[in-house]
Amino acid sequence: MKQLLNRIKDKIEIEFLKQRDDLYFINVEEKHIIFLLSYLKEQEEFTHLSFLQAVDYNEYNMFQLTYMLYNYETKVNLGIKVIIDREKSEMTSIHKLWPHAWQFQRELHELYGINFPGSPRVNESFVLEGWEEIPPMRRDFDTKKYSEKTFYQRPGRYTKNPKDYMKEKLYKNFVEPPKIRRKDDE
Amino acid sequence: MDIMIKIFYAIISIIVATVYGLTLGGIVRKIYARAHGRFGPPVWQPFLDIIKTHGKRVSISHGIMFYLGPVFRFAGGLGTYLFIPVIFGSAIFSNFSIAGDLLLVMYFIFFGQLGMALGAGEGGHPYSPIGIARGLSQMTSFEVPFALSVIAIAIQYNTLNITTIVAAQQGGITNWTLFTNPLAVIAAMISLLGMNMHSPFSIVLAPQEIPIGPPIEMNSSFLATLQTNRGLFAAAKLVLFMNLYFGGATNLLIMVIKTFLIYMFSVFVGAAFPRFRPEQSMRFFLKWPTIIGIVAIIFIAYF
Amino acid sequence: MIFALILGFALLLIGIYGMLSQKNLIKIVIGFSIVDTGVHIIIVSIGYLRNRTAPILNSVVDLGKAAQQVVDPIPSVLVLTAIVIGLAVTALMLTFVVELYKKRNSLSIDDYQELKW
Amino acid sequence: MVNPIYIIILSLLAGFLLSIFDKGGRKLSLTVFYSVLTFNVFVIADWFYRFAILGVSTLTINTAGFSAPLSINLQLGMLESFVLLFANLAGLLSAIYLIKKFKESKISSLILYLILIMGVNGLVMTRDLFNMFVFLEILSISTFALTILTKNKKSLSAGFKYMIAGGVASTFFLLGVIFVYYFSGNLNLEFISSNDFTNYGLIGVFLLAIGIFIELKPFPANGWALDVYESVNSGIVAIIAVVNSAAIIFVLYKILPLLPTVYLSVFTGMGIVTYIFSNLVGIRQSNPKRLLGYSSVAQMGLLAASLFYTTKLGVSQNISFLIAGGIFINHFIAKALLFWIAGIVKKNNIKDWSVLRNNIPLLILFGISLLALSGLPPFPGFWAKWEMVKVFVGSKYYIGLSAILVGSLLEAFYLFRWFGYTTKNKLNKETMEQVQFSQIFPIIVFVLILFFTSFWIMTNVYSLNYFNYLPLVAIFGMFLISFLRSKVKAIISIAAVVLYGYFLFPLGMSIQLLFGIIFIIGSGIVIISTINRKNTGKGFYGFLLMMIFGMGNLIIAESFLAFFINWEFMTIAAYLLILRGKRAKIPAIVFITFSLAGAYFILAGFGYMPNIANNGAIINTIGTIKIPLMAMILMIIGFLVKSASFGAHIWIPGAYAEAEDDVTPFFSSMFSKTGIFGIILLAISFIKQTPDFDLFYWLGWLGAISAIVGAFLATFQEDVKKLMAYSSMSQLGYIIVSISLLSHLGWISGLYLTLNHFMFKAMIFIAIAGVIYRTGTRQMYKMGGLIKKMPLSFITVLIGIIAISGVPPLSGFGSKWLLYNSLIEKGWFLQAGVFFFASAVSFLYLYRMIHSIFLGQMKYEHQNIKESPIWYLIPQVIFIIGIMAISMYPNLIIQPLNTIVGNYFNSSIVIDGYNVTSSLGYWNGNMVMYVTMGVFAVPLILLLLINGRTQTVKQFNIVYAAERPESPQTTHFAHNMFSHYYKALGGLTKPRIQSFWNYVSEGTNSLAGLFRQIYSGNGQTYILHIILYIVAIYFIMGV
Amino acid sequence: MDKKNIKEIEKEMKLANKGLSEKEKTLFSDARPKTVRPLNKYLEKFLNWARAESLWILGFGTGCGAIELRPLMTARYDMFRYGIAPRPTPRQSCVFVIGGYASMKTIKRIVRSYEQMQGPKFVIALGSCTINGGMYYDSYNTINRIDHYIPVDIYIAGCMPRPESLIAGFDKLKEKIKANECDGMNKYVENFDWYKKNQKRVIKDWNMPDYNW
Repeated sequence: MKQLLNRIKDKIEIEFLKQRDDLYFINVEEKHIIFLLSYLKEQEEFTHLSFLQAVDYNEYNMFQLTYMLYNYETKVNLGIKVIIDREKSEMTSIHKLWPHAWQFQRELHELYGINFPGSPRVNESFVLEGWEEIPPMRRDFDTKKYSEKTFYQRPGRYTKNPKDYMKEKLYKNFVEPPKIRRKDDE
Repeated sequence: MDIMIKIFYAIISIIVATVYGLTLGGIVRKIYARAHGRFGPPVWQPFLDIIKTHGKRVSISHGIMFYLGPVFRFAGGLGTYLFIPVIFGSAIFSNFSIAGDLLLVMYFIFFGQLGMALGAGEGGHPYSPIGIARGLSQMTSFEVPFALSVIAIAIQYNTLNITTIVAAQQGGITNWTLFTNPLAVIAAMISLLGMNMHSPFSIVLAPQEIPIGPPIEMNSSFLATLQTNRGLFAAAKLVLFMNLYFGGATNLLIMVIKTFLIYMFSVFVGAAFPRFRPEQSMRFFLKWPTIIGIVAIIFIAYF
Repeated sequence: MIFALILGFALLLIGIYGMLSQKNLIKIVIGFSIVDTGVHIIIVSIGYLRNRTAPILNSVVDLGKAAQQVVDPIPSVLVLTAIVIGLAVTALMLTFVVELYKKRNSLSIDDYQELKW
Repeated sequence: MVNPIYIIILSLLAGFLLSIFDKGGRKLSLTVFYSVLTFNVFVIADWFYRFAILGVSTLTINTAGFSAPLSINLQLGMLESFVLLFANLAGLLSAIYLIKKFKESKISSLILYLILIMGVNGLVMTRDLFNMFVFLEILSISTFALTILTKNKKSLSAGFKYMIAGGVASTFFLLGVIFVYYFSGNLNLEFISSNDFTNYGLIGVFLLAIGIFIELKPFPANGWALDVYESVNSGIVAIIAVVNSAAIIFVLYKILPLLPTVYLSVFTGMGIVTYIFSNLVGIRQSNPKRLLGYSSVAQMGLLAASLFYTTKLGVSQNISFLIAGGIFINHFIAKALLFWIAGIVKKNNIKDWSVLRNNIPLLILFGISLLALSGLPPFPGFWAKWEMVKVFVGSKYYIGLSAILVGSLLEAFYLFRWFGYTTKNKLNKETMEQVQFSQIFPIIVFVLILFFTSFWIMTNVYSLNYFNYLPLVAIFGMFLISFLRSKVKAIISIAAVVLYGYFLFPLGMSIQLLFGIIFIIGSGIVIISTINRKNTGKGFYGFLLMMIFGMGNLIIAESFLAFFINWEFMTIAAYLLILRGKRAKIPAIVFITFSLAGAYFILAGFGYMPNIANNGAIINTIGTIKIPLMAMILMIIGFLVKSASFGAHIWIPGAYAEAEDDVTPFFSSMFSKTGIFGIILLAISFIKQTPDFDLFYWLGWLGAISAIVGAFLATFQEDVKKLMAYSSMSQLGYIIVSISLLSHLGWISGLYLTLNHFMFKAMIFIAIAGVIYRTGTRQMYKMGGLIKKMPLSFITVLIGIIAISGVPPLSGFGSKWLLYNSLIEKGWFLQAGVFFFASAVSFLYLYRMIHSIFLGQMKYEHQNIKESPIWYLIPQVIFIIGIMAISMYPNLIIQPLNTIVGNYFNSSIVIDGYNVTSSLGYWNGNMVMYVTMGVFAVPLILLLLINGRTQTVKQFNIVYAAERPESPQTTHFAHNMFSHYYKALGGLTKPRIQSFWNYVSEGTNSLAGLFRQIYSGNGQTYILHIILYIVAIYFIMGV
Repeated sequence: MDKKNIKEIEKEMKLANKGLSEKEKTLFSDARPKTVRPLNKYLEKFLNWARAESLWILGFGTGCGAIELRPLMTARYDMFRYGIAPRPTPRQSCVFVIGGYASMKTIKRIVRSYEQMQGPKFVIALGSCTINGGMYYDSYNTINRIDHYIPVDIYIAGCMPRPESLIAGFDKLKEKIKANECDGMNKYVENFDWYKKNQKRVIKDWNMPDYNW
């Protein structure tokens, strides 16, 4: 694995993280991603694309995409993480490398609004037929508000704080425990 | 006046056969359930189903042919039944067998099939023609051993008249075609499996592949008509087989016993085997049963 | 007479051989001429009878016994006609050769086989 | 009463003087030129008139004041004048054809032309061997020189080859003359007899004969001739191919008495070899003139062979004249015509001949010439072939017979292919240049002569009954009124058919009546559907009537000849009708090839037939003769081809599918029945006379195989017309088997099936024609859901398929019942099993058809279409009424059939009221109908009562796994409907027969390709061919 | 009422089918469903009994409930003895079993299937999600109340309900049918416009006819 990383490092700049013996992550810049993926697929036998997913870092105004690759020979999972701009939210399509990637990309397009120009059927709706709001998996989308607005709430639903509820129902004579000193407090 | 009595008898005969056929259906479901280790629905469940489907308040139709499809089907069942003399020597159950012989019965079976195929076809659902295509092609293959067996019988008794064939089998169990011409009976019984469309050959309805096949668009009373016909038609087929191969019946009880046993044969086979693929089913019928049928003919005709 | 006959046939065969073996159009025509000549010799030799004179009715030949004294005149007549015809054919052939040469600038018969099959 | 010697003298004189006249202007010389040619024609015509009509005895002309053998003498008799008349006429006409050329060319070509004609005249008339040689050389030299008239490279080299080859041939001829003289001491044919030649002397005769024979361009020593044909100007080639050959063949005829018998047989063989191989090589040829060259060579071979053979056998002079003369005239006129037309069209590839479509009259003339050249009636070649086959069969010369028939087939094949290219290839923008009157005039004159001779032979030689002319009269009459609208013409046609039926069929209860109903009344009804045609439909009704009258005449034909010519008329008409289809090029050629092959089998079979008393239709008299087994087999093969039996079925899908939609009913329901009629014809004789071999048992098996294979093939078709075509094949298999049962019940079922098939197939095809007319496609999966738009057509098809499949209560069940009863009664059990299978398979294709067209999902583009036009509906309704009537009252048809068949067999069924009882079972059609109506009405009424609120919905309101259907195309299950069945049993439908015929055609093609390699184009090779040929013949004859 | 009036009324009875293109409108029926009154009392009672004893279910595996439906067929629970049988097509079934949460995508199919069933038809909704959204109450994609979109006869609570409770639910349904309390079909028709409004609020790309016959 080390050798592999070194080989990659010879070529491009990466950051590297080992999670488990069979799970590694690589951070890479957007411009290198296609090169890296093709290199891994063609030369290093990471022939399987397990998934492609996104994380919305609303605060930093970016999306993080993770390409999860798998090597059948060495049985190693390798996640390639790449940061893209949230405003622009566009990424090169990889359906030429893995044809089934179009499905992931279509999903990301619908749920995050990340565009993959050239990916087949990317504009077709996947789960949300006729969605009109901002993509729902973006963190600035308020799903509860949307639900209340769109669906009919059945009256009678109320929520309680479990702690208070338990206090009230089960431990009528509840005594506050003494505050335990912790390292963090200081 | 004579004809009125004839019609009256025919109505009685039809009702008996329908009730019997539907009950048989219920019994079969019970048997299947027991084979699975269940209780299964009550024996009268088919009647309930029919009443319920008739009791639907709304129905839809795709056009005239769709409307007439079940009618054709039921008419086919009725006609087939009416051209078979059910009980040997009985006036009530001789039906309209004076109109034609065995060939008429064999071809009248197609009347209902054709009408149903057209009706289902007009439904516009792609599964209907798929099911029909399968059904027709399976029919072409199981008709072959059956036809060969019928020819063998025609050679044996030198007639195609069902009443005469039954008459020739009277007077002892050894006179039955089953014992005088066993090969023909084997061929015919195998093709009966195909005709009844029980499990190894249930490629037409095939719930997992083409949900229910041809009648997929049939609803309400159309469906009820088809269900009624199912009972009647099953009874008609069994009576035909009984007449041709198992010595016929001289009273209702013997008829019931014999047809029940014949039916059990296909039921047991059906409960025991999984389903064929369409082409396997066709090849099967054109292989062994056909060879047996040919041998039966050669045996009867030349030895 | 036999000698002449053999000579005629020999010429015939030589001519045919020439026609078949030579590629040059003119040589083929010459071959044809040889064949012709051979045929003429054959004709003449067939008409020849030993110890007889030419079929000219002059003083040498007795008019009454002319039939026994002269050779058969008809082959000689025939050969004259045949020679004329042969000459005409040969001339025509040569015309063709000239025309062909004008058109194609070649005298090899192999160059004239675009018409086939 | 001009002495014919003046022809020679005047021609020679004019020839020499022409160059002088030419100084006075080309007009003068041309005037002289044409007046001499015209003079020749008139003189000879005058003489011909004297010999033929006045019966003047043969004229002998002595030259130089002495009589033969002291001087050369000429002879002009009937035959000479006949040949010369044609030769001079062709010379004149060809000169007219070439007038433009003559105006421009050097004077020498006029001179040469005149000399050539003079040579021909001399050659034909002279009786002196050496003089013959001289004229031959004159002819040759002028011909050689004339080839330069087309002054191009090709013609020069071709002329050179021609010269050397011709020179070698005439050298041998000269040698022959000398040797003949040597051994016989004489040069005059009158004074030479074959007795003069002992063993050694035969060499002279041999050389003489072979010299002439080589001039006739026998295969393979004929490459030079073909080059000439290909390259030289058409007008000249017409002369070379026609006039020269005529003269040479006449020379051959003159020296025939000298030849010993062994020579005759060898030369016959060589002629036949030439015929078959030239035609074989011809099928690879694409240059029209070279193609015609092959055909010419072949025809000369045939003519020579017929001359030799008839002489050898010593058949009566009339017949040998008919044979040789027929072939001669046929070849003479047709070939001249075709060469002239080729000169007008000026296309060097037969595939480019579609330009001829710009000039319809010329196209018609072209077609007539091709038909004549193919040896089809009524042209003279046909009669020659007819007699020739008789002679060949009579002398048991089977190899020659088969070779001639194969050769004819090959020839017909390439000629009809040519016609197909002409009529069907894509027409480019280019137009033909204006055709001059001088070019078209000779063609018209010759066509008129052709027709005149044809009619002369028909009336004077065979004295055929007047109704045999009807097909020709029909086509001619329709040609005259071709400017009318098609509706008017359709009505006239119906009237004609009705009149025809009225006058010709006062028939009793007989098979004739049944087929009369099918052919005549059926045609009358089906023609109604053609009223729908929009354009004037030029030619269509002519061909149609020709076919109908041809079919009708079969029934009342009084002799085998009448039967056969009507058979051929019918075939030609059918071919032309098929060819009218848009993409019918290939199907039409396949059809005509198979049909002609079948016809030749029948022809050969008729050759074997014993004579029949000429009193009444042969269907009634054929029982009195015993047909030899060989004839039976041959004719059955021929009839089976027509009824598309297994093995010869590959023509039907294409022909049925590509013929115009309203023509197909004629093919399926009537035309195919002619084969059945033929088989019945043979069977009648077979049952009246005790047979020694049960041929019909095997025919029965063939019918069974046709039935099952047809059904299988139909199942996997996407094209509705192909599907129905294969269905016809299957149904005809049923008919064949029931006819070949040769039992009472079998024949009843066969005739019942015939009538039934006629009705439902006509009905379905017309309904389908309507559907195709509206939808514009034949592919079934492109239709769908049309029941909503075309309910009447749907009902027709529904009734039709119920009738086909044999489901009670309609008439189809009756046929099935009769068929199985008769099969089991006869003891054909396994066949009965096969038929059960076939009839079950027929459900598959029938359902496929009706579902794919009428049920399922309607396409967007069909949402606004209407019901079929009324003219399509009228015949459908008539047929529906017919079918319902015989379904309801089967006695309407069973009773008469019982009577009809009772003429041939003892009755085996009992008809009691509506109850038909056979030895095996019984059937009461009337009661079945009532019971069916009853059992149908009961559930219907119940359903109407119980089923309260029924909402009729549209086609997309279906359960589609909770989705809505995307488009009708993806929802309509029609394409490749029986794929699972194909998986299971598709192996049976592998096109084995198709590949067999493909192999045959490819094999023939490659064989042709192989043989034509010998024509290397090298002059020396050609000389070598000649030499080797002579040597080979020499050894074969064993001189 | 003159003739013109009748025509206008008939026109009003037609559905607008705005979701379809002009070309497609001809392929779908545009008839408006009608209420059907029951027959006379005794006959209806008899029929209701038959309906209750022969329940043919259309299983709609929208969510996790689908997995709870399968054991019903097995020997352990054996629904057949109650006259319950699965049926593969909505045309022939009378009980619509909604197996769990319905998303925006599935509600469209649910509506379609429901409308394709022939009345009288009954609906059983499984699980909390169908009642009030359950644990997905605040999801952007889970329908909270099924009964705003189609009439529901029986809710079976639980997350997920066990097969036993399903059987109990069926029993309850039978009781209701026999008591003639299940008239969902007529309710749907009577409040057709209200249901449609609710449905269309959720189903944005309405590309089917307004009533799927």
